[in-house]
Amino acid sequence: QDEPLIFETGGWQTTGVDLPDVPQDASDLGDLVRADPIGLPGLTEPEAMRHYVRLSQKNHAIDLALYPLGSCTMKHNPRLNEKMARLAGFADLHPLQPVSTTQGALALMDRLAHWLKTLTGMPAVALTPKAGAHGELCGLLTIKAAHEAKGQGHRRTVLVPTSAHGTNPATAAFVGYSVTEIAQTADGRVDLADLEAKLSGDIAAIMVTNPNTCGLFERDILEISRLTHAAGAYFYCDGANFNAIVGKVRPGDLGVDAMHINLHKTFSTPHGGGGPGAGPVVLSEALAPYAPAPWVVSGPDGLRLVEEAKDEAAAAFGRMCAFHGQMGMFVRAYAYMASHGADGLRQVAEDAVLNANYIKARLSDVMTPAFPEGPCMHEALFDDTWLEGTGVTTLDLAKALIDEGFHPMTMYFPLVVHGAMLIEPTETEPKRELDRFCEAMLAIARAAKGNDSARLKSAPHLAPMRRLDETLAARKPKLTWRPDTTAPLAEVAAASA
Amino acid sequence: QDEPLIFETGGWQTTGVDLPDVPQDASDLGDLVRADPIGLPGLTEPEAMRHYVRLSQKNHAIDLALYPLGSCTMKHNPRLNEKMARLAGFADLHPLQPVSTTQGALALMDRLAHWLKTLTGMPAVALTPKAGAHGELCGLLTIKAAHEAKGQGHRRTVLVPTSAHGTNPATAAFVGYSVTEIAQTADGRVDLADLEAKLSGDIAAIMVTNPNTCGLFERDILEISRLTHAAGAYFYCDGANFNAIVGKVRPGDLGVDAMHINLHKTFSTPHGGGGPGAGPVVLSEALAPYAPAPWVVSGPDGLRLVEEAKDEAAAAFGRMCAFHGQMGMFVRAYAYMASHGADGLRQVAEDAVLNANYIKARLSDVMTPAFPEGPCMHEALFDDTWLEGTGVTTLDLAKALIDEGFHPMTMYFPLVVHGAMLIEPTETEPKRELDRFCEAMLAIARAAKGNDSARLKSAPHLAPMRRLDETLAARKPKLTWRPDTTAPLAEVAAASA
Amino acid sequence: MRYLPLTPSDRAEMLRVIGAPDVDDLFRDVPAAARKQALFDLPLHAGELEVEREIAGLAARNRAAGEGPFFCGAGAYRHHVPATVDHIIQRSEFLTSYTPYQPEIAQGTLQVLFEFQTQVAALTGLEVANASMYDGSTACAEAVMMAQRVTRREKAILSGGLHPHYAATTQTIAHAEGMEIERLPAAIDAEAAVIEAIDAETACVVVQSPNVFGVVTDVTRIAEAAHAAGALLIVVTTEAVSYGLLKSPGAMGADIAVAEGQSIGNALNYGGPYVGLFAVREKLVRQMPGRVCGETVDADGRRGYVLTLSTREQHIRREKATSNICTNSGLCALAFTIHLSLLGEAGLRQLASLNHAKARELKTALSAVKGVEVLTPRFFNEIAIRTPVSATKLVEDCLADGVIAGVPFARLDPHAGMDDVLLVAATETTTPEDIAALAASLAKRIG
Amino acid sequence: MRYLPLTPSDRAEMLRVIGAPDVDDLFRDVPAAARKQALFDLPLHAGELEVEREIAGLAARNRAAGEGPFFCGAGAYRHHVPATVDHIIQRSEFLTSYTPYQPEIAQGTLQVLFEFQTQVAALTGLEVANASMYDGSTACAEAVMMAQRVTRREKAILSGGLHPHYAATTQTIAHAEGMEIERLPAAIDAEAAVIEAIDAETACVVVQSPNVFGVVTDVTRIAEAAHAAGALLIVVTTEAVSYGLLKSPGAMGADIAVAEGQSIGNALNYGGPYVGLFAVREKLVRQMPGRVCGETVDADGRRGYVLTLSTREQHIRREKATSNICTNSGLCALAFTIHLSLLGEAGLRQLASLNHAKARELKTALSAVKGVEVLTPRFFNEIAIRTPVSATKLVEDCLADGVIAGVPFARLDPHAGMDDVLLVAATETTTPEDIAALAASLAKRIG
Repeated sequence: QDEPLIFETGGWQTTGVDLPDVPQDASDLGDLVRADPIGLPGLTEPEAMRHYVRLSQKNHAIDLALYPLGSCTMKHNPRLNEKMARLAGFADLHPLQPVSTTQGALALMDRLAHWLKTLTGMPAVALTPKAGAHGELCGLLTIKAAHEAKGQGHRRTVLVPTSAHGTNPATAAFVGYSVTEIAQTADGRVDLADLEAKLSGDIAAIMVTNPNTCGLFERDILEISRLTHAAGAYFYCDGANFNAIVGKVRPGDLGVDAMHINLHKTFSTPHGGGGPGAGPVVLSEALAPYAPAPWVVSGPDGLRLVEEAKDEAAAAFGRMCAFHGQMGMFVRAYAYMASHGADGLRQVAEDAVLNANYIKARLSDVMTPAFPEGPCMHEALFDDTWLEGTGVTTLDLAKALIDEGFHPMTMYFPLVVHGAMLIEPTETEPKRELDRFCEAMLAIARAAKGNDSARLKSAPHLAPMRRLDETLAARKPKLTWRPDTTAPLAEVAAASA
Repeated sequence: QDEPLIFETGGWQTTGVDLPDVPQDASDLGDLVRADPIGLPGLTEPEAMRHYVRLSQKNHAIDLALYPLGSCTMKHNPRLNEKMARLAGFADLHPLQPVSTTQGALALMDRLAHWLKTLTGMPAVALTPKAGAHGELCGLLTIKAAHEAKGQGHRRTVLVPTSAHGTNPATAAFVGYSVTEIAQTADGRVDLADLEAKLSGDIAAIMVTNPNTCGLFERDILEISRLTHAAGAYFYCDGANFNAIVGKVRPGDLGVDAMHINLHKTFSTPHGGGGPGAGPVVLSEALAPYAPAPWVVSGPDGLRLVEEAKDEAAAAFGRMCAFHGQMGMFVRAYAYMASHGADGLRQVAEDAVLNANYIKARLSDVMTPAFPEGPCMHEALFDDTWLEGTGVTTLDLAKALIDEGFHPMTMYFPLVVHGAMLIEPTETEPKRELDRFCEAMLAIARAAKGNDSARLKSAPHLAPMRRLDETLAARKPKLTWRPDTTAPLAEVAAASA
Repeated sequence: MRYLPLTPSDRAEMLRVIGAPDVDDLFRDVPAAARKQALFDLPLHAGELEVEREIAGLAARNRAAGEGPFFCGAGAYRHHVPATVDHIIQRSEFLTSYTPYQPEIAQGTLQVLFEFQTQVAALTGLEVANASMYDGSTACAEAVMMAQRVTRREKAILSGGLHPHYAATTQTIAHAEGMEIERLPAAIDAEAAVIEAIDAETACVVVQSPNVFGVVTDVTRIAEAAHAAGALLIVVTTEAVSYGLLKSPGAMGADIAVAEGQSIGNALNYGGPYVGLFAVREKLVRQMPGRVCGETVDADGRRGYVLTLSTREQHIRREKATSNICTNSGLCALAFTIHLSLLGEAGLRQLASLNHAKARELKTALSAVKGVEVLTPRFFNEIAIRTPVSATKLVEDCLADGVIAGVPFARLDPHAGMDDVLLVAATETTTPEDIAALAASLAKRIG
Repeated sequence: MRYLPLTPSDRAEMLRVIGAPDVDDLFRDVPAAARKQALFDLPLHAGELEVEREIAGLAARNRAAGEGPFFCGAGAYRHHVPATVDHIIQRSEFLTSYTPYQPEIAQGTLQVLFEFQTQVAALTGLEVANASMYDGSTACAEAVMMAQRVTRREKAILSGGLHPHYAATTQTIAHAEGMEIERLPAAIDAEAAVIEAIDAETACVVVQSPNVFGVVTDVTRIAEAAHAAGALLIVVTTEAVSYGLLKSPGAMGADIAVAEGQSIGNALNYGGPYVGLFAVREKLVRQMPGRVCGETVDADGRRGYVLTLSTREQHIRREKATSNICTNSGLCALAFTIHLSLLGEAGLRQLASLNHAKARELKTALSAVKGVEVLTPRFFNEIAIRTPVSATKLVEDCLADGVIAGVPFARLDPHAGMDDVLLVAATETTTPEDIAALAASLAKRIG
């Protein structure tokens, strides 16, 4: 059922809040007062509630069924964490209150930092980055600052494997580095020879995801880090897949210099339809001095914040954002960590890997795993070789899964695998749900190989919408609602006022 | 999609809570310890979340669309009220804490009582009844106590109009009264002549709903109360429809002696799929002394509770339940009242009545209003005369409305109207939604009168389920889940343990 | 008016369609004298901020149980409820739906009720359960009324271990119906007297376990005596968590089991809303009060659920109904079912053991306080103690130490001559520090 | 382990299907030396009750803003958010969904983003907006980077009225990219200096209004000067409620408007998560960073929404993307949109007027305090005052009176030589009693 936009149902004079009357005196502001209508419709509370509740029912969610988006780690989001983040002592706390009135908040940040450092085996962490990509930015800025401090500012290139997340090269470019790709071996890992060939005095860093986006552990990781360090470069690890090894393997033991941790993946802060995330970056001894302000330190009067790049923070490369990071996400992540403990987090990694290998095993009879040899880590990657000649594509399969009540897997990523289907179940899926998924997937596969491909090619049929025309959207962008007339929204509002 | 029962998916050893280990020493309890399995499946938290979220999506709700169940007053439930009821100062408060530690709670009860008394023009209120029917019980027990105190214990009959809610006669019978029906006039009101004829020295009370279940105001209400009192009986008013007159008309001015107020109707505490409700009873001067304990009084040390039928409460007829009533509902109702204020509550009644009359006006061209003359109050009542010869029934119409995205109206009630359809929109519906509903209703009516009645007779088609076999359910009651074997649940659990 | 969507122009247009000159015209059936033109003497509408300020101000004048050491029980227990429970019950589709009269669009509520009934039957050890009552006390009263219908006898015996509020609630209703209630004197070990009181007129005996003094009772002998006399045994439980450790009412011979379900899934709420559990032997089902959900199939043959056996109920049977109950405690039952499905058998057993262990700690600590005598021989999570001073006074005194020491029995029954008896409960939320604080406060205030 | 559904027998069966002897075998690609056999040195798993106790204990060690008189602003504002907003954003379907990559089952999120973009465009007076940034400060930095792409120039001028954190964030990013940042000295009336600084190398000027000192600025002349030099004007707003009272950036000539959206729909959260607003003139849309939602049709011709213009983005363009931003602030944007649709035009204007009225009260009260000088000539809801003592010291002193007096400017920029400047904000949550308490405390502590 079509749900009208608020601009189509709301009233220009309607409001869903009751505010006390005030003298409308803004005379001191003169002609800086906004005289023209803004163009904002209002809804009463019952109308707003229905609008958004109805809209919500058009979404798939982890709370409804498996959401096996590879590399996105859609796991259960405990409501305890939501409750904790909403305690007045955190939610109703201003970032610039005197620190003597925020000691509990600083203590929580300090405990979170302790867990992250312990779990990664790294001596320092920058908490402020606001998402994974922001963490990458933080990591590369730290590396850049370190190179500059050591007179290595001429290093201008970052090496990135072809299978990397798009954010890796984008981040490198964003901080002014040029990007060179590292080749991949047939078994889905960094090509050591190619890496060695490309490492030089111009290389600032390598950015390697581990476990990588093929769902595989970089077997030669120790050699990768040795070669990198020998060339005077730093090893940035994309920690998006930390979920697979948390509690079992410490990136610090692998020679990593910097790694962001997506709190919204490994530590289950909710994705919320596209954020907010949080991307703290753990740092090696070599990089720690260059971490951005602010950070928490312990002093004689309790905990305090180092907010400026001076004195003890003289080498800090600057600031990632206003204030101190995603506190609301810190609370949730800490609640998640404390709930699991050292034993639970280890089990997280084991069950995540077990679930992925189970899917890989159950589907490999029919589908073609991209890397059949050996186990995968937290996600199972298939290519579309097995679809050859059927006329059915990865996209069709994904859409057909929607009709079975599941969210599709990640598709066409990583780019290095043709027609990639990247399936990440996570540790919070019961075996029953995995079986239900595998059976649905196998039934679709049979349909693809049988003579039922037309149904797949026009899927989904049971979703709130059929396939959407993305080309039209991009060719003639309609990015805001406009009234049917050509008049600006504000004038429409004025006319109806 | 079928959602399995927890008994089919849960594990006998699975738990979704983590509790500290304890010494399992219960030796002092000897053989009173439960040795046999209980038969309770457990779900981990992700499994439980999905199960109940999926189930929830099979429900219609006021937050999704119009829910015009006549006599049920399904209006918007503000979330502010939910938030207030969950403040630790109310939710985490034990009923038997020292009253010196619950002064805020007692003050809220006192304020709620003040609003209820002021809105009804009655001098006293018993807060403890836990729902409307419980309020009726409270009211009749008060009346019984009053009669007994006055030596009128021989009055054993209660008069109830034929259009009354089933709870009225059931309640009267429950407290040992016999029930005599009062006839209804052609215009849907109490037949004064019949009332007068039946009033006698044996009559303890009359129970009249006003506005009544035909959605009409009892025009002769003052005469009804005069006759009742003249006969030495009391006037119990069923206040289920107080929504229609709140803020405009005081039952106390109409001669009412006792009236329950469904806080979950007029004052919008959520219905929650069948309760909890709350049914405070306002009482006249004559009945006030017999109100049940406990109640709140003001004393030198602040507010306190009169909990026993002695001293100042010597005439109290007893106790309706443990503790002090539905505190959680009191908080919600008070938040609703305070939000509306005297002006907003008056507007509630006006908009509720306006909305109902609008529906009546828009549908009367095609459907047959049960009482076409004059305005209705908060609900519009139609009969099925207009369906004659179509083969379509009230039930079919109701089920067809489901396919249009609405909850059906109340059907086949009141019993005095053939094929009754009782439509109550409430004041929180926008005109847009009423129009959408009327258009859907008119389209169904056209289909009924046209040659599309087969679709209606097999409706709903778009709901989570088709029509359910209620006869089968009653003939062979399956009231609990049983495993496929004939073994008791506990043995099944034991076998799988 | 944030909750009222009609605009002035909507109202004008609607009046035009109706053909009424103004809204007051629609109220013309109200006698003119009763139509108030002036606003009532109450405050005007207020914004959310203002309302929240007022009500939060009132909440702040209460001392929440969790603010310090806390030992009240006596029919309402402070347990930890997982955040998931409260989250789910607030979902629009559960919170803002009505009684499931239209089963095609109410399967969510109905399936939960079916699960609830099955859980309650399992807990109580009986075959069937209804879809909930208002609370434990009203369920108790309804059980007695039901026994009257089943046995056609007019006398009920209430044990001296029954919660005084339950006894008073039952007396109030039963008296109105003309039943005779024999309420035995309050007694810590109350069950021998019950057996003696049974006679050929007895419709039922009502026994609580753990009783109001915390005593866990073997009711098997009472069941035998009752059944021998043709009476029913009603077993009352006010602490539902105890089902995880103790032999079930059904296993001990109960015909009807009623309970307060608040402990599972529901907050203290200053006494309500709570949820009454009501289970019976299968043969008694058609005399059971309240709503019942049953399994059936839809027109396509798919399994589904409906409210059923409604010929027992007021909306069909009117004055011949088994009860007048209509709205019950649906949302509290939902909370109960979610919490219990999270616990599962393993979790409930562990929770019950944990409660019992905490109470053992409590008993040990209080036994060591000079002047305190522990009265309860076999207990679950609550004990009665005798204090050398008035228990009411003692509780007030302990408040000065920040401790809410428990419930003086005299608050529940001032006529029992037990002013020196204090009921003290422990749950999984009780810490060793809490217990130490209570013991220290008692020692100080008694000394 | 309440979050982990696999049972021991599940694990055994799955290993059998996989053909692995044990779970460790699945980790065999990890170098043996790096595989930790022992548990890490961290606490073991804990129950919900224990975790809640620990974290609530930490929360209790903070003084929540609402506990007493409170006047902090400086980029984060305490507003009242209707309960409906927080309720809706917690619905499973919004909270636990991912970025809407599969639009057929993500229309809920997508339509909200479309509404959000339209609201942001209307507020800022510009044609298009993106689907949100992390926060205002990073949006500001991104705007400067965007200006570099649009103008192919390398210099940005930052007004002395720009929030120092925003300036520092922008400097950090721009420096890495090799841009030259001219950050003008902090100044209360900072705008004349901006015009003077513009030259032919200037890619953009960044001006904040109301600025960090609360000053409402007419940026029309700056726009003219910037455009004359071929530069873009970026207008920053840290208090989104001000859009309800003040002329929009677009109306004053801004090419890009960025803002912190926290004030609408979002709590203070000790600094995050917040939501960055980003709006541009239509012709600049293809250089805009971040996700964008657009309208389209489905295979049946029905209107729907998709993420679009993704050729600007990292997952397609990799190192040629307009930004590296990926996850943004979807849920905070949802909260913003719900709150703003509840407010509507009428409510936002009234809320803004109410804030302004409170600030006028505040200014009047503080002007009367001996020793205090109000520095802000034209303000919205925040003013800067000069105090005769260190503002940092003064704030600490006022704490003793239970008053959080505001933000010392030196905390934001210790190098500016403005140790005696205090930023003081009022919102609709500020009461006359709060203002009186602040005035009294300042008078006492200064005196």
